[in-house]
Amino acid sequence: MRQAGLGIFEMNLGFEELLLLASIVVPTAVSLCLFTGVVTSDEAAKKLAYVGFGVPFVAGVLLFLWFEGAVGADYKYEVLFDRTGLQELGITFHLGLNGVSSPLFAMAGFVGLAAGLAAIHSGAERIRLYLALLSLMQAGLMGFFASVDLFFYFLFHEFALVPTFIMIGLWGGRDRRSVALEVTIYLTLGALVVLGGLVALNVMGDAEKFDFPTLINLLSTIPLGESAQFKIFGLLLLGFGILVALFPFHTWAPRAYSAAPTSVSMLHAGVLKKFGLYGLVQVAVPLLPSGAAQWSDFLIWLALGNVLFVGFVTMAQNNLKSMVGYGSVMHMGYCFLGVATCSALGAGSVVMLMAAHGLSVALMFLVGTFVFRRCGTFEMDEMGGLATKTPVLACIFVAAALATIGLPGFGNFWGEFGIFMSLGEDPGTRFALGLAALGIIISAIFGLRAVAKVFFGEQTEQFAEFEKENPVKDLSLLELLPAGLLVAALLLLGLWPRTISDRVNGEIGIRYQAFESVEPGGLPACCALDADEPEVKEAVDTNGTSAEATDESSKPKEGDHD
Amino acid sequence: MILSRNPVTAAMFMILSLVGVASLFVLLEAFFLAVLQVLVYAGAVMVLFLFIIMLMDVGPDSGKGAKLSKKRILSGFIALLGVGLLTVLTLEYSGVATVATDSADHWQDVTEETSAAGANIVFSKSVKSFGYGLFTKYMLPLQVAGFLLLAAMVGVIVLSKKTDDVDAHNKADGPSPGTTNPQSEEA
Amino acid sequence: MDTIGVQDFLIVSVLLFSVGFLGVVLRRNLLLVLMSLELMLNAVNVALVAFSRHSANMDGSLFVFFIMTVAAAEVSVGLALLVALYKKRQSVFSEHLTMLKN
Amino acid sequence: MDITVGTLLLIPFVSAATILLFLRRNGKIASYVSVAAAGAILLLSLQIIFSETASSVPESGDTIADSGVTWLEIADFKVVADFRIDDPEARNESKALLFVVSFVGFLIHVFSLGYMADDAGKARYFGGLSIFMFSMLGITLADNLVLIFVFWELVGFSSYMLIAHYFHTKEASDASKKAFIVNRVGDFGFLIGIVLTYWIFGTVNLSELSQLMASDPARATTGIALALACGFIGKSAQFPLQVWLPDAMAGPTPVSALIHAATMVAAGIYLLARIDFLFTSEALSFIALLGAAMGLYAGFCALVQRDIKKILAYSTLSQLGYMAAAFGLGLEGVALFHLATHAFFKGLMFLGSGSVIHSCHHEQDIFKMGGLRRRMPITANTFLIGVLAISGVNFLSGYFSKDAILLGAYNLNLPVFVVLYLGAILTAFYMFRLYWIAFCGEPRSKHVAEAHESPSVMTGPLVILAVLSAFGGFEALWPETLFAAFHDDLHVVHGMPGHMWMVVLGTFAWVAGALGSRRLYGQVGNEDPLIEKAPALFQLCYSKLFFDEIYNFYVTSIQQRVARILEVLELLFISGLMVRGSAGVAGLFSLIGKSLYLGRIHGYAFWFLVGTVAFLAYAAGWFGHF
Repeated sequence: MRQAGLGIFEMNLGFEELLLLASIVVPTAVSLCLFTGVVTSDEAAKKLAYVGFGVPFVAGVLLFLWFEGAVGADYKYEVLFDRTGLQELGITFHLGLNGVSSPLFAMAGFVGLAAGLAAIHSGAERIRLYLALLSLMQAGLMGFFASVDLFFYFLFHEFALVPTFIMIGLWGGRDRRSVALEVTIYLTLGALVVLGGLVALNVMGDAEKFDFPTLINLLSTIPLGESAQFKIFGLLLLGFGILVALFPFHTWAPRAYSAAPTSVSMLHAGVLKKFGLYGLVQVAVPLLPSGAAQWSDFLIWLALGNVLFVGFVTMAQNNLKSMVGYGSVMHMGYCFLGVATCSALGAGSVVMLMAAHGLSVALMFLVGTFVFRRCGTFEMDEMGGLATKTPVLACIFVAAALATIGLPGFGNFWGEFGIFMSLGEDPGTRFALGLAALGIIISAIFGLRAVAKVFFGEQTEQFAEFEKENPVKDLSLLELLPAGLLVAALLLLGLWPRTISDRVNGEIGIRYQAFESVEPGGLPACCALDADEPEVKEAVDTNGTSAEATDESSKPKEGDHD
Repeated sequence: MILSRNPVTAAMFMILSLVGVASLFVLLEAFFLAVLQVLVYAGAVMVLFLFIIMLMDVGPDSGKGAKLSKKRILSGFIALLGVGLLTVLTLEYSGVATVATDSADHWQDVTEETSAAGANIVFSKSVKSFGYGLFTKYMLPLQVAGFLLLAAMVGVIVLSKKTDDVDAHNKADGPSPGTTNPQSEEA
Repeated sequence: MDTIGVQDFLIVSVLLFSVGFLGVVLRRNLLLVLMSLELMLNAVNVALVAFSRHSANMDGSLFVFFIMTVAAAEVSVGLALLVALYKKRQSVFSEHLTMLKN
Repeated sequence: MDITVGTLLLIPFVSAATILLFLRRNGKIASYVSVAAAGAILLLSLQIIFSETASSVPESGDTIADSGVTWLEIADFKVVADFRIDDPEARNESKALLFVVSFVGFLIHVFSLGYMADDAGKARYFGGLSIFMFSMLGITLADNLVLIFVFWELVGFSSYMLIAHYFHTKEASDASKKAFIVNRVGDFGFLIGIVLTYWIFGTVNLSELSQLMASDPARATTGIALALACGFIGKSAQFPLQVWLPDAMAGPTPVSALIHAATMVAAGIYLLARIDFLFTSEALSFIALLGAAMGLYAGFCALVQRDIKKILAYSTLSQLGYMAAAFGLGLEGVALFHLATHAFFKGLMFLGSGSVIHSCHHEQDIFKMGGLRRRMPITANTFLIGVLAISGVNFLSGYFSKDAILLGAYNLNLPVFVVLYLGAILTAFYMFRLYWIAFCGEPRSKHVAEAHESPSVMTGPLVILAVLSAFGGFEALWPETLFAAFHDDLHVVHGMPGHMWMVVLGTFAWVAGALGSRRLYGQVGNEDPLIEKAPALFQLCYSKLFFDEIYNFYVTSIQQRVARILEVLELLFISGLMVRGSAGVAGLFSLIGKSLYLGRIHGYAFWFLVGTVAFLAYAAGWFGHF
């Protein structure tokens, strides 16, 4: 890596670098202005908030479009600031994007703008404070995807997390106090464990700098011992698992999402929750390949718990918002499955699914709120027949539901499909393929059930009564804008998945190359049929006849999984 | 001392025991400390105590709390047990500490001169060695102790002044129920 | 034991300490509690001086000096607090002073 | 990807996008856009079918792999959007289906102009049709299992959207949900099959796969074949996933004609034909038995239905069973041939029923119709041609295709033949029953008595389809490129013994069916005469072997209950015991700690004592030395 320079900034900041910096600085500045009371009128605050959410969006999109594969541990648009006061500990302020983070960075900009627009027009009380906290959150979200340094990666996450707690506590819905408390304790605990894991990684690796390229250079040449990897990965998995709502630690998520104000749910479920998965894909698995492989079997079972157990629980939900909350937890299970396969395909698909899921779940929460405004309730049993009155809303809701279900044409499909593919790659995980694929039925059931209950059929009496006092109108342009933004992004990912996959592929391919070479030799624990793997792969690649013998030997086993 | 009902009597017994301690110091040839003990404790501190006793006009313990309730007997019993345990332990500990060197009864000769070997200042009868120790090795603690005294002085002044204010405030407000001190209600 | 040893001083010290402690525990009058505390400090002083003399080291005696200083400060502040308390509560009995609870 | 193929797919896509984005409130323009798109598709596909360049196939495997646009690439998984008009076996399966889809699709678009003229959701309807055309063409042209799966899901979606057209009725709402979910169950197996295929054979490209299998047929496995066949079972509504198709009749009738009779459900057969090389003999005979059983079962169900569309729906199920049986016997050319003829006559009958329903003010109960032959002569006569064709009346299209299946079964698998033959008699029986009851006799309700012939925009397609239903069986009338798909297998059957015997049996089947039903249903009232004559049979058929009940029981009593139980478990154990429990433990410690703070000086003094004692005890070595 580069040595610390004399100037404050290591390199000349070009326009791209400034844009990257601005995507974090501008929302922070907006937030500060709103906090300190520089802006006194609500109108001006809203205008300022447009800037606060617009700049990250523009930065995200532009940097994403301009991005051309940075290779390996190299980042693009680097901003390096050495004099943090903590440089003795190896902590530097280092921003940059690579193939994995740039799509997620763009996604954060998208969801942020949509959530910001929704917040600006939400008519919440104390709107200035609300916007201040939300734009602080946005700054944190942009920040952790753009951080190269692991310390700032974590710090920005906390930046985003703390406003979440406050906003749930202040603007939340039903029993917000207890929910805010539960979420705070849960997530702080998770973050603490993550921090422990990251520090352990740094200390055990004996790295002089706390940033990712240093670590990967170091650990790819001298990997940590097996048991150290096992322990550190376990720590990171536990921490990230809590933050992403892995199966037994997921109970905070549906409660939080159903209590939180819409914009917070959008940002948290859509972007902030991806922190953990991003950490696993970008940091934990490539740095600790053998640790990941040792945990993989266990992780698969937990992830199946997410898909099946939480999936079934989702089917039992009658409250639209908690259904969306549970549904998002369920789909996190797919992401964990992709991580658990410890393969480039799995990891790449996880990134695709993360981006698409972030958009779709934000959209789901958004349209859920639109429905709430029209029906006055989140209870699906009390709704019905809304489609006759609000065709556009129905259209977008159906699009959101179908995206969640994983219909081709929406980005989610490619992510899920890739993860299924990665599960099928290794004969040892094919049982998981069979079980996980049940999820496509489960999500279809609850998604369509919601559509049918809310929009189809006849109007219920409660709704008819509510409507007498509150005439139902279709989406206004202000409401349509954020929703349309998200739908368009989802469709783009679905119709041309290479917008993401090309960028991800370049990065993941290199990142997991080292990994793949470690796995088959070092680890008997991962799966019994590992020995066959290299040959099977060869058969796939060359499509030759040499590998047919091995294929035949594994054939009878395939039949069992059907 | 601790058994007497009347605080004044107790204070007198206290002075007696303090003087006794001073005599022990003399026995140990720490004359300066003995003088200090008498001056500071028996002289200043106990006089302060007696002043306060008289100022507050505290009579002998009386009322129902004065009687030996079961609870108090029990607590006294436990305290005795604890103290006994403490004694046994101390003796055992001192046994462990001193018998090991086999010099429990061996007293070294004491000189008049102030001498020091490195950081170790040799015990002597002279006041000079006190001064030497205080202003060399224990310079910083001495300063801190001085500062502590200053702080205590300021604290005492503030305390007595503040309570006056509170009193004046209470009196000025009169007996209106809204402003009565909530803590006294609690009590 | 024909001569007086360190152990004998220690016994005196422990007894003084015990008497002080019993005073702290058993008496309800805070003035007496404060006095008992002084007694305990004195007990410690005795032990310290004894050890100091025994090991021919000035440090113990110097500590006694500091203990006396601190004790004096403590007594003055303690008594001031007591007076303030008395003015508020009209009592110096410990069972009346339970505002720390809850 | 060929430019023309790209354009072909782009036309309906653009049409759908335009309609959904801009023409939502403008149903009339939307309908014209959609119909124009369908017309353009027809022209373009005819051009593709008959152009020679498209059929010139690159022979070597490398060029096949490199053709097409890479759609997605992550690590060693690559999705190539490769579309191909025909496969290397040069059987032109895709051309045949392309013709059926674009031709029948266009006619149904035209018909819809009349049928949906007064519908409020016209734009939505035509947008949906365009999406459907897009995805159906996608299935037809895709040369890659992943791609097929993508379009497979999309047809499922458009079917969902169109079934839910009358979403304000509970029936349509439930039916659409059911259709999508049941299809998903099938897709679940299909998906697993695709993933396994990819990793075991190393490719999902059909051309490559077929070359691979041709070089080593022993690599086929029953497991993968059956997993892939799950897709067919879901989409073509075969056992045990047949429940969604009759319910899907809640959608508009032209949709039923296009999606749920002529094309989408037949896509399952097409899929099987495309992946035939992956099937082992066990898998094939399983499919054959499945299909034969469906042929008979659906016939019995159709026997007692009152709703004109449901009768046709069960008949579709039954005919799909025939196709599956033909495929299972190894005669996929015959299956495809039947697919084509079935598309004609079933499309015809559905459109005919649409015409009837349209003019009878959405009356669908055949026992309330009657005498329509006089009021709607064109509809009735074309419908009759359809009935004759499906019953296998000699020298009509159904005769050639169905009797080819029967003859094949007779020679290859006798039990399948027996079942299919019984099904054939039943087919004639219930189809004529429909005709007798609905079109003959006297009108039995007010609306029907006032019915009049539909406008020419609706009768036109009927006539064209009737012509095709009548003459579609003659090989000479088919262009060679199209018939190539059927040619080989038909000639195999042609070479089989027992022709005359088959003609006699076939003729007997339809004559018996027609006369039997005439006897039973020649004069009917408002009730089904079968209820009195054979109550046990009626009840048995009416119950449809309790499939719906079993599924309902599963959904309401098992699935919902399990979901509830799991929710309670989650609230009780995970949220309650683990999360709250750990909070409780922390709280307990805090309570213990709090209890030490009595607020009395004496209490603290005791703790002081305890601490001192413990410290001294430690120093004295009571706890052992460290």
